[in-house]
Amino acid sequence: MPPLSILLWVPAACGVLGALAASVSSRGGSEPGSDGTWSIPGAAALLGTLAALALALGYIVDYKSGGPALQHVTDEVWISTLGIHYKLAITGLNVFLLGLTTLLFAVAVLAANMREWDRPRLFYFHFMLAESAVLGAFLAQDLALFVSFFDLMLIPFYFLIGGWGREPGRVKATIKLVIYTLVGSLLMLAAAIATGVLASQQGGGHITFVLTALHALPLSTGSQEWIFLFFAAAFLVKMPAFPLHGWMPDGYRAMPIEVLMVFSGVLSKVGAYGFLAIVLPLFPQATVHFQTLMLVIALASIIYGSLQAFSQTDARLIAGYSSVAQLGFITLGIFSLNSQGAQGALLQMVNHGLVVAPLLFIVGLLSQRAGGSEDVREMGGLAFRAPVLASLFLVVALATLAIPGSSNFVGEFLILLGVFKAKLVIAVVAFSGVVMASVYALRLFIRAMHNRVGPSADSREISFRDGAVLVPVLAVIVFLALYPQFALHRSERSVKANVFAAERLSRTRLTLFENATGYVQPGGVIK
Amino acid sequence: VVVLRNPFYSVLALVSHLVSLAVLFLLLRAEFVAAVQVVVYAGAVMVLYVFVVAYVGGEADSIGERLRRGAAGSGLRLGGAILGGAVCIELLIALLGTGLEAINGYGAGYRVGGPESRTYGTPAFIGNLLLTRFLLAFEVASFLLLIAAVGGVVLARRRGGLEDEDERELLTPLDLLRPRGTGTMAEGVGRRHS
Amino acid sequence: MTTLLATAHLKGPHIDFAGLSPLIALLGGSVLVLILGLLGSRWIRAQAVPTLSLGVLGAALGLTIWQWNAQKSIVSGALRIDDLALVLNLVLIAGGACTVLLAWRSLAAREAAHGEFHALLLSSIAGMSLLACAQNTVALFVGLELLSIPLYVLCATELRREHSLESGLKYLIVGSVGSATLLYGLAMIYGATGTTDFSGIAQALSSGSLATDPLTLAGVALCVAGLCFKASVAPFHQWTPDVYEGAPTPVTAFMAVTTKVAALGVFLRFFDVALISTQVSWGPAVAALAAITIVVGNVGALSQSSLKRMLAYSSVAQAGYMLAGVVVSTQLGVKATVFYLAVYLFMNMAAFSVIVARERETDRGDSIQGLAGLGRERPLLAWPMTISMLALAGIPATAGFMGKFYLIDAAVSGGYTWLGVVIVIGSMISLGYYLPVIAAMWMREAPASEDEPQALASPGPSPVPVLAGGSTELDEELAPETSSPQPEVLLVAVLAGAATIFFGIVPQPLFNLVHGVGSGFGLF
Amino acid sequence: MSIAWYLAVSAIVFSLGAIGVMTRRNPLVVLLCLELMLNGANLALIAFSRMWGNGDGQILAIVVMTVAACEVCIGLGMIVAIYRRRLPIDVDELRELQG
Amino acid sequence: MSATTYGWLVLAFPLVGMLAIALGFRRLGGGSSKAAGWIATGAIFLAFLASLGALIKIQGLAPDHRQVVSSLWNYASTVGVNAQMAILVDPLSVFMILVVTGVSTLIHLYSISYMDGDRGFARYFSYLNFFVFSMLLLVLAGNFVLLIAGWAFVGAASYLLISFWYRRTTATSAGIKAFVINVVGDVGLVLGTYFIFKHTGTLDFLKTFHAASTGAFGHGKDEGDLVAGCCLLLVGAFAKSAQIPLHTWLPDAMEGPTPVSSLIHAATMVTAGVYLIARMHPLFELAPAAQDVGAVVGATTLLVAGTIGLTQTDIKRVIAYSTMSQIGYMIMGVSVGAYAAGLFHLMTHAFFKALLFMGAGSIIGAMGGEQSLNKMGGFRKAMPFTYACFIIGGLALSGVPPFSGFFSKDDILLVTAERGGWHWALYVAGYIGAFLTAIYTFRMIFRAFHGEPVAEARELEGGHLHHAPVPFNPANGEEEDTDVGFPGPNHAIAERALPMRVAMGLLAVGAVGAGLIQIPKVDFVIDDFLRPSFAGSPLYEPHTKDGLLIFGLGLGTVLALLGIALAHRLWVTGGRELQASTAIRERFRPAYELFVNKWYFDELIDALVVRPVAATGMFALGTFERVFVDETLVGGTTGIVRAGSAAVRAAQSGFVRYYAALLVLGVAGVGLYFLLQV
Repeated sequence: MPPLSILLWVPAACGVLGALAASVSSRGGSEPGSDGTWSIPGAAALLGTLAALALALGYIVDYKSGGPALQHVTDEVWISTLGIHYKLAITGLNVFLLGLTTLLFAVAVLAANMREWDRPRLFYFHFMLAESAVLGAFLAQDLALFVSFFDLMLIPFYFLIGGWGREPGRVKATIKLVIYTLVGSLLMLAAAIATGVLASQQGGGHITFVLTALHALPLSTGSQEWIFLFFAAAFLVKMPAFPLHGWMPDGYRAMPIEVLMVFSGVLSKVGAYGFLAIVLPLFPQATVHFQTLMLVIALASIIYGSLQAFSQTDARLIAGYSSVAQLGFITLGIFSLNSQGAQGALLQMVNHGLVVAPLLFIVGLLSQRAGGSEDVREMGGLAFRAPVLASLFLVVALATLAIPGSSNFVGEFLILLGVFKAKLVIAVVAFSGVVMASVYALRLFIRAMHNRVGPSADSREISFRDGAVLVPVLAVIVFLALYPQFALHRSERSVKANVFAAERLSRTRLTLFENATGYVQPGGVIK
Repeated sequence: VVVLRNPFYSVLALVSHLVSLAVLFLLLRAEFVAAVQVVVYAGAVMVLYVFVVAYVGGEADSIGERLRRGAAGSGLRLGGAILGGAVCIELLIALLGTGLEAINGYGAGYRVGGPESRTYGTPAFIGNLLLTRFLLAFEVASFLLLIAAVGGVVLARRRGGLEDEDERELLTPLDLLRPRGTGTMAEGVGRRHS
Repeated sequence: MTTLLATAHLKGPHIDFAGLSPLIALLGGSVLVLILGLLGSRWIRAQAVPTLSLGVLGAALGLTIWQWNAQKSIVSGALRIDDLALVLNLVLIAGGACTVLLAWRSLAAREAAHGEFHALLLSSIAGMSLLACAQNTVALFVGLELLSIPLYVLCATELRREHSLESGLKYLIVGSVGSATLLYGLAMIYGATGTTDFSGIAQALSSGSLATDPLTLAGVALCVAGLCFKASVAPFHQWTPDVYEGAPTPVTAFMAVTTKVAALGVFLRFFDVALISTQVSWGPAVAALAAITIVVGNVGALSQSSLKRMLAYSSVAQAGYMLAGVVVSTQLGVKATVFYLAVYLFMNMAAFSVIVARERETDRGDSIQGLAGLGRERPLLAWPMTISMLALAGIPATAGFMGKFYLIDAAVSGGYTWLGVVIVIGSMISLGYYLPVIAAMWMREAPASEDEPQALASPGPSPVPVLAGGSTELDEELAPETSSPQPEVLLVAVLAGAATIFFGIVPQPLFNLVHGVGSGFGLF
Repeated sequence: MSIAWYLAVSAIVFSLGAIGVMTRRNPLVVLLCLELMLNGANLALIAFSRMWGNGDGQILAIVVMTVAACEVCIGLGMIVAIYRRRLPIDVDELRELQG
Repeated sequence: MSATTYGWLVLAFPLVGMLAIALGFRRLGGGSSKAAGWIATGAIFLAFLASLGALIKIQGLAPDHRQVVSSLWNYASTVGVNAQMAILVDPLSVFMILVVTGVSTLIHLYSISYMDGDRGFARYFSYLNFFVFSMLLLVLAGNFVLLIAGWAFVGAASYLLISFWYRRTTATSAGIKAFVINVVGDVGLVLGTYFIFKHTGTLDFLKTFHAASTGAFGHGKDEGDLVAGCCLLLVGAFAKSAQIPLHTWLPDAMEGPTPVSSLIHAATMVTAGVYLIARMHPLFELAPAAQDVGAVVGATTLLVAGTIGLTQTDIKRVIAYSTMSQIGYMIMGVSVGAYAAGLFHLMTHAFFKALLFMGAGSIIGAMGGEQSLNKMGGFRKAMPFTYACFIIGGLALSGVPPFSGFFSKDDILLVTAERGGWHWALYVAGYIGAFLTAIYTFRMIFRAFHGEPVAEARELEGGHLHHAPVPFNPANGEEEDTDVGFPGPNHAIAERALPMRVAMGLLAVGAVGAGLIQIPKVDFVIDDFLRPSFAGSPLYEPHTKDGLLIFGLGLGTVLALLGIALAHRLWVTGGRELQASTAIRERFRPAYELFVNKWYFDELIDALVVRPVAATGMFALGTFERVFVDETLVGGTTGIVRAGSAAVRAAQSGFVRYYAALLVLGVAGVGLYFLLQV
């Protein structure tokens, strides 16, 4: 396989090249992307995303679940003075998230190509930059590098939303969103630097931010705790988790649907991924110390998100709040602090990304058929003239509510099993979220597809291109539903290794499982 | 200086203050400094002041004005006085509270004795220092005067579109400045401008 | 200089002209420029003078580089030439060069008959570099004044603009109070230690109970106040916004960058060398000041309508950030501060050059709304502005991020973690005013018709004098300038922006540059 | 008279100058008050220089005088310019820039 | 081919059928061609044949090797969880797939005619196949994960079919209601699984049972976790099998097409709970407390449902409530250990209840979509075949010998009685239920077929099938919008459609004769066949007490006949105007109100769960989000910052003297600080 840097920078490069090509070419890159003719930047972007997707699939196939924890490592010294390395690697944690990212970006760009954009060169440039940044955040094996990409991610989206978002309140919502999320990220920046510095001070060595090196230099519990809180702030805001989701409604309303697909599908995962890949192994004591707090926050997110989701009438926000709830589940799994929960959380990250993106895209399609409105009260009875759309939507909806037999269910099953082990009561309460999920998912489906025909509804079948956007994602959903083990066995070892420290610390709390067979493998598997 | 209403009087008060200060300098056996004080300050600079005051007409800020200026100004007066007092007290505490017993003595000159103390404060002494240890400061200071002259010119020069009567008023003070301007270039430049 | 040469052969000290050469170049250059400006024709004044001053700066630059990693005290210990001094010189000269370019066609330069303008500029730079390597209090004070006095004038050069004059006078008055304070502080320290040499002071303070003597401490306090004033640290920052807004934009750019450089340079030297043994007492105080500054600056910058004013507040905040490097008084801290200073140059120059360009193009001056639609109309201006805003906000892949990173690193490893946190909180707040600027450029359309100032919240000060009628000949003298393309301004903008990005991605060269700056000090 | 007295005087002078700057509105007078502050400092310098018996203080004092002269020059220049602009000679009237 | 291969085939056929129809629905066309219907029926029939194959194979094995597991691939086995894509073929599952595929085939056949002309024809059959697939997956699942998957799939299928006519708001709301309640059941199931997994550490059925028998839960009975787990499993069973209090979705589910009601909500899906308990018997036998819960709930349900059935007027709902009560019998049976009897009743009930629904469908067709008993009457001559089927089904339901229901029901009650102790109460309840059953069943039959023929009936006798002038929704009478097909524009009745007649006929045969395969003291087909699945169960032995047996049979017969007689007295000889029944209604007004309002269960759930949650949601949406999230968190912080900004700008007054003053103030402050250092 080629080095990871290629995967990382191909999208951005294509964005730039597309812009340049368009600006030199006679067409000026401002051709409409609609009705079959591709704008140069759009085409370039599509190529880039597809290339990245191909690479990512290659890495997934090539991943050796028995191999070392870090595979395809790229390790260059970036800034020797600060001990920052440009270190990328594939781990069991990020390999599928890479696949998810590239896939969603590919379909989002495809979807974007169906519309005519003002200033297409800039648009696709930012879009591709965003993909590179997200990939970087997933790939980075150096804390400072991760933080850099984590912050950088937001900037292209700032431009995308602010420049091409929907009135009203586009700019305001954008600034709110970016500030809100960057606040967390900056706190994390301070925390990250502190981590590097304090760790190296205790280790007595030269300052370093390489994760593997930091694992070897545990921090004192005291500093771990505030650092943990800062990291948590960043990740919880990004997810978003209740009550830090204040930016979400406005932001979701303002985003163009194609941008929203990737934003909601991928960016929220970075937060969860950060918890799993950074926080748990680096700050085990603090993690255990704040476990209950985090679990409660997650629970609140689940319940609050679900409540909102089945009270909302704006289809987007239904999707948005549903992802608040879903990410609540993911957080729950991570902070169950055992391998079942974490494993489920990881799987659920992929699943949720796979589910929410097509859901949002469908919302877009629905609004096209409901006279531009995204209010479910305007919709209704759309199924009859669009059976294919209806059935695709149905599959997505069922996957959203994690119907058993879907991969989402396997994820939730593992998550809740983990929580069940850790905190029985919380697991029991969390199940109410499962029930409510069925309510809001079906409510959305019924309000849009069934019942009497809505006032301004004018239903029609989806176009071939729409299908081209939806079908690949659904194919992956179905595949994972049939064979989740495909993802699970690749991630198992990394997950165990990452939760190992925290799990061992929290083991003292859960005595009631000591006798249980099958799990609590002494020592776990740590490389 | 501070309380007098009419700027002109203030200037005169300042002159007297400077002279008395020069006396103190003498008492501190800083002959050269004292001399400079008298010549330059009390002489040149203050003349400059007088001219400008005369030029712009130092109108006193009358009671009425003060009332018109309203509470803010008066409040500031009070506050300013208080602040100044506070600073003064702090400084006194600092200066007198110091552990250095020397400040209660009469200065090094008497104790040390020897040749150094005899030449202390004389122009030779100063010049010596100026040309050796503080050569740089000396040069730069002279250059500073040049710059100041240029600046003054830049600021007060006549310009198109601005009516003005005699700009001579401004330039004379510059000439007055010149004699003690060590930087000879300052003269030339100043001239060419005028 | 003549006197210098005259006295050189008699019993004066050994003078290392090599070490002194940059300074000499600057001072002499300013005189040359001045003279050149005097001999007549308009063309010479408008074109040759700036060129010459660029040449002078180039010479100084060359000499500085020639002096590279020298470690010596010259002119009988009045100055010290070391990496710190040289690096700061580089920054200063670069800043000066940018300013010259920005001022090339500016009204201010014309008003102050180019020669004088540039002469003042150069001498001010000289003062700064003097300050940067001052080694005793006398040189310090002189350098400070040599820095300030030309600036007072420069601020006031656009005499037709009331704002300009006002800012000049304010700067003069408050500035003089500041320097008087500093002077008194110096006096007290002198009184406490009996010497004016930094090394001597350090020596005296390190011995015995002098470090906690009220006299010393009061002196330190007054020095802190005076220098904080120069570095526009809250609560001594108040002159900053007014002066920045009022002064001609090129001058503002100059002040914004170089005064910070000089002030922090002397901060580093004076406090981390001379007063290092009182660090226990001034460390916390300065840290507190830094925190206050960060908060005040960032908070004040919110909801400003004038870009210059906003940048003024932001520069206050930045000063707070940089103080953090001083506070910790470690090698790392010194490096971080200097690094940030260098970065700060690029970021601000990019922003200010864009403002200069805009001021000349539109009548909407420096108002933020005036930038609406810039991304569509003039991407070449919009990008540098965007980059600089992002960099000032400390976004990754910009030099600003690296600078903050380094500063926080220094703060944390110096035991001032809370200060690091304050820094990030400050940059959170700062997002609140940097992002809207970007939004204005990229996300808002330019108002349909330019001739509707009421559409704007507050039209900024206009270069054409609105009050005290600018004469007709002046106007047609202005006419060709207003709409002319400004290659040099664009150059500055693009270069600075590019540098910001470049050093954000490949900062190592800059790190290597500042690597040695702390070495001169007795810090660990 | 011990040095302390001189110092006391200098402190008082300095503070008086400060008060003046804060309270007076006529820029001329403000400049005068600045002079006062500088002179206060000067006195302290001379006194200390006497106390230590070395000349540094005096040198600094001379430099200060130069500086003072320069400041006066600039200040007066500005005042004249302001006067030319027919603006009121009152620092409180100069508050276009604020907020 | 081994038994498991047949098992996989059984799963494969419906799946293939579903996919074929779903993908090719355009070519298969809507109502015009019936290709979709035939494909679907064929698929299910092949599945039926495959189940027969499995039956033969399984019988070919030695009795103690009749539990065969086959795993296709590794579904999800990680971090201690082991879930294979595995099926378990044993007599129990074979028995179930036989019933399911058999009845399903007939109902598919019936549907071909019944749904004829519906514009969702192809969609209907793909749904129906999907349902059958899910049901088979449920019963064949070899571990909890697959069980839960099938469990949820049947729920989804039932949702889809209930809201099949999705322009009816009543249908969609009924559908979501059913689905949500089923999800509650799933949750119970999952949680129960956790409790069991916690101790056994495996998800595989056989491993679990083995672990349980070898004391994974400790060796006593009623271990806390086990009881909790079993009770939670019961929750799942109750939700699926419409037991109190999770039964409210079943009557509403009658919104679906009638064949759907007959297949899903009578014959197969709703009996999944019974299957579950039977499947989990090794666990339940270790947790008698849970068993008792199941038994009591079952008994309660059969009584309550019976009483409600007495008062309903919607013909389908009457049958639905009778279904509830019959399942109550089964649940009670399997909970007290009458596994064979319970499953036996499951089978017979599948026959006669499906038959009754089909008949009901036929009548509804004749009524042009009308379902209310009040509007029916006198179809005896108009629809002889339907009438006959109804009679047969009714007799079987009421348990009149020798019809099938007679044997199975009495078998359950017999075993219950043998448990002795307080189980006698259940025994009595069972017989009261039987009496009620007879009454409401024949109330329905008499009111529909006897008495004066109504207009539609006469029309039909006249040889013309009535059609409603405008199609309308029988539930709320609102007019349909017609671009989606609704209960066929051309209504089908058994008398006219051969497939329907065939299906009903075959079921009628089953309803009559199915009881004969297990007659007390004569033959024990079911017992013997199922024994391997229940090997080692202490409760699984043939009955002994003959006296009790005879008494039970007699009592059952008498009560059934009494009930029929009473119904005849009230609704036939009672005269056309039903004075008699009206009099009784007036006599027991409160009871009537209680029954006719279904014991206010809907209102109760509404008040306890739905309204509070919805209210909270609206609060969160309307108030909380704005006040707390936006104003307090976001607005609060920004407000503070803005205030600070205002303050700073106010300080920036523009008075240079203020600046100087502040400067001096700063000096004073700093100086003070430093002096304090001394």
